[in-house]
Amino acid sequence: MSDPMRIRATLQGDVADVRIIMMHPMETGNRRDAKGTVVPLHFIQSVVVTHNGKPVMDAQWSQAVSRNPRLFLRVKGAKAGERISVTWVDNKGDKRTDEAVIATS
Amino acid sequence: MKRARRSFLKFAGGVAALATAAAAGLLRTAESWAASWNKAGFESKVPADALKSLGATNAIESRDIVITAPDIAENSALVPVAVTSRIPNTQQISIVAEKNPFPLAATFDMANGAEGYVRTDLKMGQTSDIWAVVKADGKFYVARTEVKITVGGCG
Amino acid sequence: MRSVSLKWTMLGAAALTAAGCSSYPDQAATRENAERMVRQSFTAPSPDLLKRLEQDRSQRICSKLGDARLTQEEAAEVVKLARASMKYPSGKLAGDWKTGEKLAHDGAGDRIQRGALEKRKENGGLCQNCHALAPGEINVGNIGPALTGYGLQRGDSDAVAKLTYERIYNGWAYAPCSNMPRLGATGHLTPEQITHLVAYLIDPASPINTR
Amino acid sequence: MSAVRSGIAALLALCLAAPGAALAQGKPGIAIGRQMLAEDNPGELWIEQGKALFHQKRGPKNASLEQCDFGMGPGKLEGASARLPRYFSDTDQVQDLESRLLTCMVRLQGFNRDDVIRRAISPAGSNGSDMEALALYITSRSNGMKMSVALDHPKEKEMYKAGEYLFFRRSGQTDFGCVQCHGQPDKRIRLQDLVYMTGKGGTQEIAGTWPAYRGAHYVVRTMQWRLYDCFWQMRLPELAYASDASIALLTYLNYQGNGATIHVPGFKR
Repeated sequence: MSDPMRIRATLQGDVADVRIIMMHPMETGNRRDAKGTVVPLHFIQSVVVTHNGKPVMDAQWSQAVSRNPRLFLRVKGAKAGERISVTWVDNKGDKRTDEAVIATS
Repeated sequence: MKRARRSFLKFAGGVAALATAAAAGLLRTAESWAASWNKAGFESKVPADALKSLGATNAIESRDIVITAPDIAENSALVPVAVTSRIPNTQQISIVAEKNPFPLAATFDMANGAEGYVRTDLKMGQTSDIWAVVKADGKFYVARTEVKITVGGCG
Repeated sequence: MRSVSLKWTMLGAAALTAAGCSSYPDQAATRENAERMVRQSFTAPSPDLLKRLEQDRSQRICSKLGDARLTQEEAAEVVKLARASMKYPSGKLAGDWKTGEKLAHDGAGDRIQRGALEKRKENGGLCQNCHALAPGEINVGNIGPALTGYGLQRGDSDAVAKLTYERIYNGWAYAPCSNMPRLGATGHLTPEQITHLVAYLIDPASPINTR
Repeated sequence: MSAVRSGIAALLALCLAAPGAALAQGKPGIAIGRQMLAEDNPGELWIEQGKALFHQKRGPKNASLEQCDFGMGPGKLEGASARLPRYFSDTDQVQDLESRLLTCMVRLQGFNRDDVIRRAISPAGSNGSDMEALALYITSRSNGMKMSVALDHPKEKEMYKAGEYLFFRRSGQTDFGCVQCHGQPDKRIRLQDLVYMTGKGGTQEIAGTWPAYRGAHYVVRTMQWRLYDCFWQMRLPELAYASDASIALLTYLNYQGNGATIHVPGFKR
């Protein structure tokens, strides 16, 4: 079970400023929990962002990306009301997709 | 369960949309994600190997890449890094933390109007240069900046 | 009738306050109220740890509100109490600078969290929190003066060692009510630990005194 | 949203102007990082959680918090936290946001007071507590508004005065009161900037930025936690959650912070 992302897409001219926050532990596989047990590697490997269904960013990540990761990008040729969709997949195969509508600034 | 199912359905829709771009050779299909994740690159222990995995061995230093990051980071697990590429037709940005155990941190492919800009946060093991490796029109460029990590002290 | 008149009295009090009677509540009432809060608002794993909240005479004098200054008499009393508190180790006043360096960068020990006391062999010296130390160290505070080059300016004579020791053990003997904790007098550090800090500050070989 | 854009512009300007000079002083380089960390920080993820918790029927009484009165009337949240702490006649107490939430969780929802307190401050690296999410959500409903704590009621005045007294009260083996670290501008513990609380500018910073995402803990932290953690570091006993001393200090600090624009979640390293 994953928690929803927070996606904010704001129009500045014809550029959508997209700010995505994901809830994910991004475990490096080196950390020990309170009991001293090593927490297994668990991180988002891929993030795909689409604009009105067309892919605009395809990201590949390592475990070096921080916990509860943020991804900011800018998309040219955007209009208010268009859709931004984000999908992540982690190394355990868990996936999540969320969407937002581009808002005027 | 309900939530997971809904995600899956949405995801399936996304796959269809992605297929168009994949056909154009811009991005990988969703199905091939796990397979095409740059395993060799992400498991490289030295930056040179990471660059090799990207095909960026001959990357040229460029002043048209701006890395925005703190000179001194107060929390090594949260180091904000933004990369802006002013190189025309920027199609990919990778971020490398030179002295991390696995230096290649992330690769971002851009298409369909995405500007040459990306921002995220990294974990850094120690004070190190951060490299931004940019691919534009098939050629590779690189820029770097140092981030000092303060550790220790208690509380 | 009675309840009505009571209400009027209360309204009168409220009106007085609203009119900007800035002295309400007075100092004595505030003190009593706040000290009651101190007694009721804290918990500790054992009663002796709750005693940490009780103020000694010097702490009471040194808790002036706002920009209020010490009177000459108060300052003299704090100095006198500080002088009387001084205790010295049996051996030399300047110990081992390497031990001192570790201590100076150690900010832990003796804290209370989730019902437990942080137990360690010894408490950290806390210096790094507030003072610049060796040249080039970035992760240092600035509440207290920079100690970089401390020994370069002063040398490492016995007199300097004694002054340095006393300023760490109970600095209020020199600067009454300063922000510097009375690290020896309050028992946070032992006399022996302080000798190592003294060495870290004045020993020519210490990184503090790198030119 | 033009604020966002000018923020980015400022960031770029800083970054273009700064390169070498930054290190000498150490500060501008840190400032860029702090600004970047604060913008759209992960704390945002807890706002929706808090909202859901606020409206959800929960607890032994199976009730939502929609009837909870934060001083503006039942369920009215806009601007409520900007006025807190304040006096509530139903409890005959001055209460801060968290103690008020506690009252409602106990009275409206039937939760056990001690249970709520025990869970209020979540472990680092956890998913956070209900209290943290609720406090953030409710404060976020005052985003863009200015702190305006009033000392109209005699008890508010008493709390303010007691808070001031406690701020300057020194005790324990470190001889610390709050003022030892927070009484001068531009001071740091190690690299961490200290809020200058006896000066207007400094308090405005805290008043407007809590609850905040605490990077090192990966959760949202509240002012009750902030105060608790200060006393821990001072080697003093544990400040009880929602205690009078905590509310007194918050009354003093938030009143000092009047005029600050609320913008939460803030970000702390």
